[in-house]
Amino acid sequence: MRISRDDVLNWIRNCAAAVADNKEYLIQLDSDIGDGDHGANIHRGFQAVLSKLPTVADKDIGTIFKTVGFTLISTVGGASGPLYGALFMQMGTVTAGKLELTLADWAAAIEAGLNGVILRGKAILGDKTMVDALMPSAKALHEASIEGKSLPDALRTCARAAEKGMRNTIPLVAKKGRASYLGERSVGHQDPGATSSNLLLQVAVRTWTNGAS
Amino acid sequence: MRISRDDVLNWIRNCAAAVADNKEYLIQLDSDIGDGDHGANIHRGFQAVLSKLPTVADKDIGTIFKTVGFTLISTVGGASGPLYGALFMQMGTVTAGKLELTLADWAAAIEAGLNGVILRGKAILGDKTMVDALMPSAKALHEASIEGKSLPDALRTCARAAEKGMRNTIPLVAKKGRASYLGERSVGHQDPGATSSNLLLQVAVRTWTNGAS
Amino acid sequence: MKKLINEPEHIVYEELRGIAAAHPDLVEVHFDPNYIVRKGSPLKGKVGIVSGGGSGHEPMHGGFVGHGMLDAACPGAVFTSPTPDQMLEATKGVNGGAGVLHIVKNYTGDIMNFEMAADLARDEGIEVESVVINDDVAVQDSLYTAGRRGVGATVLAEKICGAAAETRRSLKDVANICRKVNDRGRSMGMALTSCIVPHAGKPTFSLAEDEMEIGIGIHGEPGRIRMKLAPADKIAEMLMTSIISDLPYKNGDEVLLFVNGMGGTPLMELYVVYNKAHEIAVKSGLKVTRNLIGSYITSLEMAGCSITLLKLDDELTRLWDAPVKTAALRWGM
Amino acid sequence: MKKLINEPEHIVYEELRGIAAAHPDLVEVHFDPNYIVRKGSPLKGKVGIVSGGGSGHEPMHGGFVGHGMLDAACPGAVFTSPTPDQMLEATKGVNGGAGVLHIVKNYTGDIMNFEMAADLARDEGIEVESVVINDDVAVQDSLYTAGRRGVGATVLAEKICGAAAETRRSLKDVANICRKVNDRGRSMGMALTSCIVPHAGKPTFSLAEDEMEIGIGIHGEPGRIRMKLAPADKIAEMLMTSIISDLPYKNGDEVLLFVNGMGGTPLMELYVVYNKAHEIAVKSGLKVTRNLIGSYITSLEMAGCSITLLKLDDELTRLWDAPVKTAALRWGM
Ligand SMILES: Nc1ncnc2c1ncn2[C@@H]1O[C@H](COP(=O)(O)OP(=O)(O)O)[C@@H](O)[C@H]1O
Ligand SMILES: Nc1ncnc2c1ncn2[C@@H]1O[C@H](COP(=O)(O)OP(=O)(O)O)[C@@H](O)[C@H]1O
Ligand SMILES: [Mg+2]
Ligand SMILES: [Mg+2]
Ligand SMILES: [Mg+2]
Ligand SMILES: [Mg+2]
Repeated sequence: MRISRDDVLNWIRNCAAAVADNKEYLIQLDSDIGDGDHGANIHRGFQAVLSKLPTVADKDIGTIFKTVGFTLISTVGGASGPLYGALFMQMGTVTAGKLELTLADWAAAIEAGLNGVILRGKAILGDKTMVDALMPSAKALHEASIEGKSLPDALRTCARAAEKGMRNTIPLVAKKGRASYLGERSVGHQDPGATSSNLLLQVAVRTWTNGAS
Repeated sequence: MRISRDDVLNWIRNCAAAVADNKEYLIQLDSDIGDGDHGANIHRGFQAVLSKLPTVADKDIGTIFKTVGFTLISTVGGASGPLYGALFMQMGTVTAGKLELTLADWAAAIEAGLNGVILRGKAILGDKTMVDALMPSAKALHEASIEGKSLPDALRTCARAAEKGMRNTIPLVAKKGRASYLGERSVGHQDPGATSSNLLLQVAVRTWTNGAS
Repeated sequence: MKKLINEPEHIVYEELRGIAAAHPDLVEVHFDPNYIVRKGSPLKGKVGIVSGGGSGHEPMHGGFVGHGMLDAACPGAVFTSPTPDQMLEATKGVNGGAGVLHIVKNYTGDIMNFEMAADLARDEGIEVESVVINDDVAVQDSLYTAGRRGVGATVLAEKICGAAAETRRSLKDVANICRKVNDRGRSMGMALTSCIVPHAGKPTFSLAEDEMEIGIGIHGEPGRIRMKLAPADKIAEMLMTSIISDLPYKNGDEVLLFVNGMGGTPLMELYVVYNKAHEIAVKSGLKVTRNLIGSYITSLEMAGCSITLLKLDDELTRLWDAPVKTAALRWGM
Repeated sequence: MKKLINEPEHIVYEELRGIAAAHPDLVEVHFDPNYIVRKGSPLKGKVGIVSGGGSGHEPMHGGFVGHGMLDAACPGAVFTSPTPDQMLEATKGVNGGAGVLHIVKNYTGDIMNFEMAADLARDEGIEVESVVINDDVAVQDSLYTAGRRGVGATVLAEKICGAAAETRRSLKDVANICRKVNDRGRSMGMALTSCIVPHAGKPTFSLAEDEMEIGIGIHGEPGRIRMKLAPADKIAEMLMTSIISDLPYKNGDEVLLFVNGMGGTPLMELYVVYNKAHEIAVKSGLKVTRNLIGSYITSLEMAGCSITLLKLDDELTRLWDAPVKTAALRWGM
């Protein structure tokens, strides 16, 4: 029960498709408490990733993730560009040289990615950012891995944690990013970045519980 | 059956009141085929006339008309300022020195005023301007005066002619003024200047058939 | 009505007070009658240049008073020609003995009010020449209309004549240069939205979300044709085609290309339009040697643009390049 | 969505092409990565000044590239910070050996992207200083927010630092002057209408006919408070009171008063606001010795305004007055 390189490539492609499908939704969320570009930003980024992917499809998973990260950095812009960039770059660092991933590898990758996001953006849990979706997800994967859960089970637990973390942003007052300017007026809205982060983890379940597992 | 100086002063005051009442209506008409200021323009002018009037209330009718004309010229602006200015200035010229007006005097005043408007604006009948209301009115007064009609009858005939002239502008294509830029699109709208001219002549009936006559 | 105003009746007065407070180094603002005059006027031996028109077109004309452009501007009520007493006082205030040029946009009201002012000024012994600007190709035939409106070329004429007057050219010369600009300049405009005349309080015309007006003037008057909203490139093409075919401009002509915003359209979009307009000019064999991009002759908060082409020659280019120092147009000093 | 555009995805590209076609005498436009660089860059021995940010704020920053202001501007997608490769290439392109100053508006995205670019540039041996502009008094406390946004003072900092760099001041000096402008500048903005982000296609927020937002930024983000529409004088008072009480400005201080339009508000209304803002400044004991009025830092077609006050001293006044030659700000040359 491993995640192969092809699985990784499929996940990234499916992420691009899911982002495209949710572009308007993410724009709407970002219009409510931000500047209305989040959907367009990461869509632009993942489109660039799609066209870059063939050039590294035969490389190790670490290289693939780093390429994704680097591409996002140079095409997304805004706050989410460097943050998603950091996520994938760090995922790439801890998976360097690998051609397949165990559950423990995947958990380590997400944890490293999360740390990259925190290092760049300095948000803590509860600031109403993507960290609120990523941190519980990383935790869930880590625990599932220790508990020896199956990969599909772990992915599902992780996705549930991501979704819960995303929903938890609704009642929060934003403390970081553009939504923080709104103060109390940010309450009652779901964070766009947490929403896109959740999306990536939902796609992992969808992709890998029909395929590799 | 004469028009006294007080009658003249009352007419002018009532004109100011009628213009104030019809300001929005005239703005609306001018918005449809012009630039939406006619009501505001002549309202501004007649308000200035109202505050100027006391300084000439003891002068001859010619002086009063000329003062109205001069005041309109320096406060109305736009196309209607010089045109209504010319109307009253010429009315003043032919009534110079008079302290009361016969029907013939009034007919001559309106005719002179009309000629002043034509000289300045160079519009002919059917160009969809105030001339379309003023020319039939002048003609009606002239004929009523020759036919020896009573002043009230003459004023009523004149007012009917003015109203008819005003309504006749509706199907016309404008050839002068701002509405001419619209070409065929000016068809179906009543000319604002013809409407305000008609108003002045309707006020004359109202003022002088309850008062002097 | 969403505007930064207090009472609609006070808007021109408060604007003029704002101009007086902002630019005491450039202009003096007179009230009752209202006019804006260049600091230090009259300049002995210099032809005075006076323009004016309704307010709501800012920065035209008040923003163009200063060295190398206008000596005085007469602002009327919003979209309403000023009254003759304003132009008379302004004319007297800038007459340095070399006569005064009136630059008049072709609108019935402007024409008549300036005419009366010129007559009155002549009665007082001031030599006055008037040049009427009528560059709007959207209005076709003066037999059936009040004639072509004066629009974008007015800005160019004021700059160029101002430069000529600065070098102490005679009144006759400056007036002839003004006529030359008018003869060689053509414009056309379009609107995405109507404007709201403050005292009217609602849009002069209404356009559906998917409609636009082509061939508008600068007073919120409806245009010649209402059309489905088109991409910027198509709009640029419609305007440029009408303009180029009207003069006609010839292969190899040097031109000034002026893309103007109507007041509610941001600079970003004007550059998108400029991009295509420039491309069309070049494809048509014109050499765009000068340009101007910005909101210089506006129609309150209307969204939209106009394009003006001016055929240049050495004299006009030199005068365009000459130093100018006004609130809204400034270079070389 | 009523805009002069073609495809929303092409707006920045087409705008940049328009700028390239319009101002070949002032700038060069590079694509992939996108940046606008001053003609003739790099200037040996001169500190290079680079700024950038999302598009939709024009003329900032591209309109400020030229003599006496910016050496390069990096435009992102609409309202989206540019990416590090843009700033890296721009920094390399303007490095004349004296180092490069990054003027960064305080937004999470701008900060992070510029930070990465500065690191990369330093890796290539270029000395880089970054100054973050955060002058928006509408945002109160960086403990609970991403900190005050960078708004109007950015324009003033770019002009003033540009002048300092032009006299070959050192990177450290120019950076310190930039910090001084930021320390002494305060701004606040308001909106009458929302703007429409092109790829979103509808207003970012919606305001009723009788509502306005106070304390907005420049990205169409909602403000701090939604209020009933108020007269211009009241709006000027709200903004000025917040600004003046924040610094605090002292009796007798010389200030630059900058009344800025958000993109959809015509100049006429800005002068109405200026009129009151100037009056309030004077009543508060401030001496308005310089000013700027116009749409310089915008938010697409948003209607509204912002006010910026900058406390001047002799050095800042001299640098403000120094010649500048850019597409959007020009004097003295
Ligand atoms: N400091 C931060 N740390 C983590 N995430 C952040 C931070 N600032 C912003 N974000 C995330 O970025 C998202 C917004 O991204 P996007 O709209 O693309 O960029 P921008 O805010 O520059 O327009 C937010 O919803 C939030 O989840
Ligand atoms: N040449 C003209 N001769 C006679 N009347 C004219 C002429 N031009 C315009 N008008 C009249 O003026 C009216 C418009 O006046 P107004 O709206 O006050 O001025 P403007 O057209 O300058 O905005 C028109 O409805 C028309 O009746
Ligand atoms: Mg955003
Ligand atoms: Mg009118
Ligand atoms: Mg008018
Ligand atoms: Mg953004």
